[in-house]
Amino acid sequence: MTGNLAPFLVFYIGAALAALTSGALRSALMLCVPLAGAYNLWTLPPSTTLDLQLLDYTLQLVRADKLSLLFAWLFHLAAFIAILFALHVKDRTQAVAGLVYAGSAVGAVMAGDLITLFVFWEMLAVSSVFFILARGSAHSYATAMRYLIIQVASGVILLAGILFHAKATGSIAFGSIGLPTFDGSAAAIGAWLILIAIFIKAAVPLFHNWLTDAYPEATATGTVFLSAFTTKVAVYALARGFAGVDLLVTIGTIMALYPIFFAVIENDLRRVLSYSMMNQIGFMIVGIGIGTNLAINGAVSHAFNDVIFKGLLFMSMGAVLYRTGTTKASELGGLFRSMPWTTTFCLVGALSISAVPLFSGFVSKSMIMVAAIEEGHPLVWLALLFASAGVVEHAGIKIPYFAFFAHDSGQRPKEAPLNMLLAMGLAALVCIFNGAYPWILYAALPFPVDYAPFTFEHILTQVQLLAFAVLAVVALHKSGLYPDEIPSRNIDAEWTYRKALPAVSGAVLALATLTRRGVETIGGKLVSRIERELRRQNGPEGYFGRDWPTGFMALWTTAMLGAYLLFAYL
Amino acid sequence: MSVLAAAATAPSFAFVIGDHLPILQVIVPLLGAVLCALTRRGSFAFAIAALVSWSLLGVAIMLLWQVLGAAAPITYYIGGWAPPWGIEYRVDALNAFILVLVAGVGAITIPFAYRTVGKEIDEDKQSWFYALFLLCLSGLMGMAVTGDAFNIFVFMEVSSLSAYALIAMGSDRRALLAAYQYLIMGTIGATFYVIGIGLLYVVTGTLNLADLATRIGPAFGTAPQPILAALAFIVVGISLKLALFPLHLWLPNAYAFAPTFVTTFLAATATKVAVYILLRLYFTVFGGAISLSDLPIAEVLLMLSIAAMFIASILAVYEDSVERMLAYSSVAQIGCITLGMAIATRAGLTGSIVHLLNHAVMKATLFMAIGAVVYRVGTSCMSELAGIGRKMPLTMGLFVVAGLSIIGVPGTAGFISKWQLGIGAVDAGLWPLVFVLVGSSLIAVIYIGKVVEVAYFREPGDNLADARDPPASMLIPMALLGAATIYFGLDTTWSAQIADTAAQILIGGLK
Amino acid sequence: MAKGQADPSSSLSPAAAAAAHGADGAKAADKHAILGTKSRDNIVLYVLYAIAAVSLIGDFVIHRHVGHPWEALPEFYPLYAFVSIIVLIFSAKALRKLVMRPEDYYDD
Amino acid sequence: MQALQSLADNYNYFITIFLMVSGLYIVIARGNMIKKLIGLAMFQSSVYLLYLSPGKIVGGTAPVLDPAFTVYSNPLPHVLMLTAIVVGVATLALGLALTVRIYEAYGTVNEDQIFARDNKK
Repeated sequence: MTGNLAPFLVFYIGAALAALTSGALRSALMLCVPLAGAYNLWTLPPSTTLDLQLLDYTLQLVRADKLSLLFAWLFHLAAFIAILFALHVKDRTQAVAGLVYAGSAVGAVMAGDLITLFVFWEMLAVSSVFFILARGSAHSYATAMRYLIIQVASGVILLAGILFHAKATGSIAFGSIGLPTFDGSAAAIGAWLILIAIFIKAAVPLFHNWLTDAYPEATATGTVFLSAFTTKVAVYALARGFAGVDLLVTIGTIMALYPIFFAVIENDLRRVLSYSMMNQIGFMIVGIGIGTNLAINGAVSHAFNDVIFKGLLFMSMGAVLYRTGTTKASELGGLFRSMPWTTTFCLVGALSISAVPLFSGFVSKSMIMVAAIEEGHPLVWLALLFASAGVVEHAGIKIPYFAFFAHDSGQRPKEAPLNMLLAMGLAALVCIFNGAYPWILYAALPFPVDYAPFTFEHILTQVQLLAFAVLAVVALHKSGLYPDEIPSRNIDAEWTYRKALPAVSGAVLALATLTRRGVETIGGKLVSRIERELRRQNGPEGYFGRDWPTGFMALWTTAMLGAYLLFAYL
Repeated sequence: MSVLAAAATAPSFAFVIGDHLPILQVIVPLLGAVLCALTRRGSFAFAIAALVSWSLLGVAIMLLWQVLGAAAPITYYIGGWAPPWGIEYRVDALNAFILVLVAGVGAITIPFAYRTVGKEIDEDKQSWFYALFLLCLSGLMGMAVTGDAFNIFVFMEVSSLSAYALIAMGSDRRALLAAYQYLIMGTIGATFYVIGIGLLYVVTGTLNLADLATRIGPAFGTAPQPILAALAFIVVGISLKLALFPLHLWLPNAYAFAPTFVTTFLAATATKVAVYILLRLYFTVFGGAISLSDLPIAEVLLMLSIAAMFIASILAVYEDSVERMLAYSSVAQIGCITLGMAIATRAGLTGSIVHLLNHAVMKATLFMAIGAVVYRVGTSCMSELAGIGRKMPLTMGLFVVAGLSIIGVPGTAGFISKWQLGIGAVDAGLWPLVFVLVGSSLIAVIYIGKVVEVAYFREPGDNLADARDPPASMLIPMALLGAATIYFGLDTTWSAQIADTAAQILIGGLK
Repeated sequence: MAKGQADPSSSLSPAAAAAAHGADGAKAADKHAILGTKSRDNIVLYVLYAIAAVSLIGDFVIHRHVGHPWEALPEFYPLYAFVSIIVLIFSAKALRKLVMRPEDYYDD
Repeated sequence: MQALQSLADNYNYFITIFLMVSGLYIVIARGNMIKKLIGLAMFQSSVYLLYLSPGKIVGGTAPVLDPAFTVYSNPLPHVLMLTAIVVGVATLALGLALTVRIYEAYGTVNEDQIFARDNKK
């Protein structure tokens, strides 16, 4: 590490400096952090490692190989774009949190061992929650707490898994873990726990609700940060530890399909994007599960592109939120008149995510599709085709259509601020560049790329797919069969813990207290009730917490002695 | 004996001192206490106490050095009487480790006493205070160093009696009640212990620990029940002393109302020495002679440890007084230590022993930090400490560092302990315990998080107008132990490795 | 607050509504046109139709490397995409019956 | 009959146990702090008996070497109990001193009333 800092340290130092400065100085400084980080990364000698001895283990704080470096570069780029996008925000907490968050993501993907990974895993959770808190409403506070609990729980499960894994293998190095059949051995428990922890972070269906819950609740700029890092660290972790695990093909397919139905009927456009994000991660997980060089390359490059085009879409919605105060489709429409640049950038993002040739999604997603069919997963391939059509519908058409076109809502907000436009412009540029000239991206992939994206065949296939998907949408529109945007809330798996669980436990509690006012309806009430119960028993005045007379203590002691003596004489 | 033999061939001064290190551990603070009692000025007494503590640490480190270099335990015969008739001091890696721990905490925290004692204790009582402190120190060192069961009792009472008096010196009147309760419970505990030892003496005719270990076995064959009864008495008696849940009820008030320095010192040392005694008797004395499964001690200990880790942690969450919160956290952490004991494998015991050290270091830091807050603000109630993190940045910064260690964040000492205990649990096939460890850490996140939230995310109130970091004499001990919290989280040469050696000694003697 | 299920008359999409009101004159059409004026909308639509038509022909011009037997079927991709969207939209509408709740469903 | 015989033979142990249990009972059941201390002292006294009675050998003398005697009592328990008595006295003294201070601070030596007074504050 001659003369170089550990890459995450650049961000952490930047965060410390951002905490001490303010105003334009801080803005300038924050922009410099990812640039300095990039320089540091550029000059990092190849296959650098930074080791630390702990107990019988070697911690590898930094491991630079092709896979980790690609993600590190991605996160530097994403951090720069997100910081630029948020440059007008004068909130110290968000500034510091953003840098710590980005640094933790860099640290996580460059961690060579599982304990270091765990540390950054939790740092990601703790630092990112500030973007949701910063919204400042009671609603966002509750959301933030739910988010934090789930994220920290993921870390805790990871740690437990690491412990088993370390015990079984004697090593904490983060390499390929694989998934042995579950036979109750430490190795199997460890692998499954680690996998579950990653699934939570990757928002795999039924573990996903923190994402669709929290991302639409964050600040206009916060969601851009959030969308870039957490789930992609999980994708990285899967690629590193579980490449070629068959289960992932199934899970990824489900993940690509499940959210598209919700995306069609969701009214909040940032929540639509959250579902869309799950869908894209589904594609990546399929690629990782297939596990061939081509599939992994596809998954990783798609992660790279997704961060940029999904960030671009979130930025355009952030700009809309910033100017109009809402991202609900039912309240928007016709904004292209006064926000032409934002509209244009949003369209670039939409074209990219739809995998239109010459835009970035095309060069990466098709690799996964080809791998799926070549490795003999025909059903998966068909499902992914279906999901691709769905992407066109909800991300390619729905997002730009309802925000910027559709019927005129009469709103004429100002164009987004310059820094936002610059950030979106940069992201759009990257989308087009990677789409038209993917060779630099391909060169950075973990395996040598033997894949030609721009064959007539690929382009034709994609154009047919896209054109007729769009045609179908138009036809449905014209015939009035397309579902309207309705201000509503669609329940999803979170219903289980926000409604069903409280209702069930509420019922149980209601039995105990008989005449409580019916079954509790919301999670907050349940939590407060459990809390009250705990406090009643454990608070300073509670059973265990209160002061006890000496005689009582002596009685306990005697009882314990009596119990032991009984055992001794029995 | 090897050391004595070496001394005979080369009778230089250094070697003479080197021969008598074990007894110095007790004699030096005892004489210091007498000297303190004779002085009439608090600052003189402080100087004596500081000198004694520091030299004691030196002696303890030398002793540890000797032990680690020696093949067999170092023995020392009081008055030249050979055991089992005379009293033997017997030092191996385990109790040398404990000695360094106790002396180290004493030496590092003693500067902290100067200001707090000056503020909390009347001038005319200060020299008594230091005398009592040195007595307590001497008692704790004596418990750790001696190899004689009855001698343990004597030193236990020396340390306990002085601790009761020290706690009673707290400024709140509730300190008196806390001291009284502690006195009753402590005496019951010690008496149980001495009853157990008495029963052992009746059946074996010896009080020397090493001798007991060899004689219990044959005696068990003829009369098993008195020995099991003795084990029961001893375990319960010491459980009281180490505040094993649910025998911990005396502890929160004793820690909350004692003078700040006393809380810090006792929290870091008293319960740890009690744990050592339990380890020593349970594993070396009984474990070497009888099968430990004759009494369900491990099972009971396991259940109580789990209960402690959860219930005491939840109690901590609901405390408004940070001192009481930390006291409950101590009960929970002692649960972690006894958990490793209940696992009773080499890895589990290593976890226990290393957590003795790590918990002492981090809890002393926490109690000193909050003591500094009390020194400046006059209260440890969270409701009155909003924004304290901005007013006392260094103090609360150290609080957070030690708090992270309580949670078990990697890079801090707490992580090493939890990890080691977790490995021990998986090793022994008790893998659900991993979730217990992790779960109690999650609760620790909440109670430490509450303090952080109050300290950093709220605007300071008017009552904190002149709060600022304490003087260097308080800050430096805090910083030293705070740094140690990090150091022991990164380098385990002096913690986990010695703990492993000690665990081997304990496990090695098992029948 | 609950709007319940959309009744058929209000479920007309803006585009469909624009078509229905087309006779009201240019100004009304402008308000409902997606791109400001009806003619711009139409240009976009015509371009789309053109691309679709050309791509249909493409199947007979360009040789496709077949990985799955269905790929060999003529116009497999266009058909699959078209049907996918129809299936998707109708399933989503059905899903709505199951999961749609008032906006303040989770609120206190 | 045999039970009675063993009772008579081991009367010293039964006295020990009686003292022990009643001492503990007083500690548990009495709210008055001085009574508690008395109970504690009884409890400790039982230990003295526990140690001394096996040490005494019937017909044995004090362990002073003299050619006229061959049976000696075991001196060690006596020595130990001297120490224990000192400890007991110190404990009792400290406990009583604390009680005096508590009385000064609270105006009562009843634990329940003390709790009541603290909670009112």
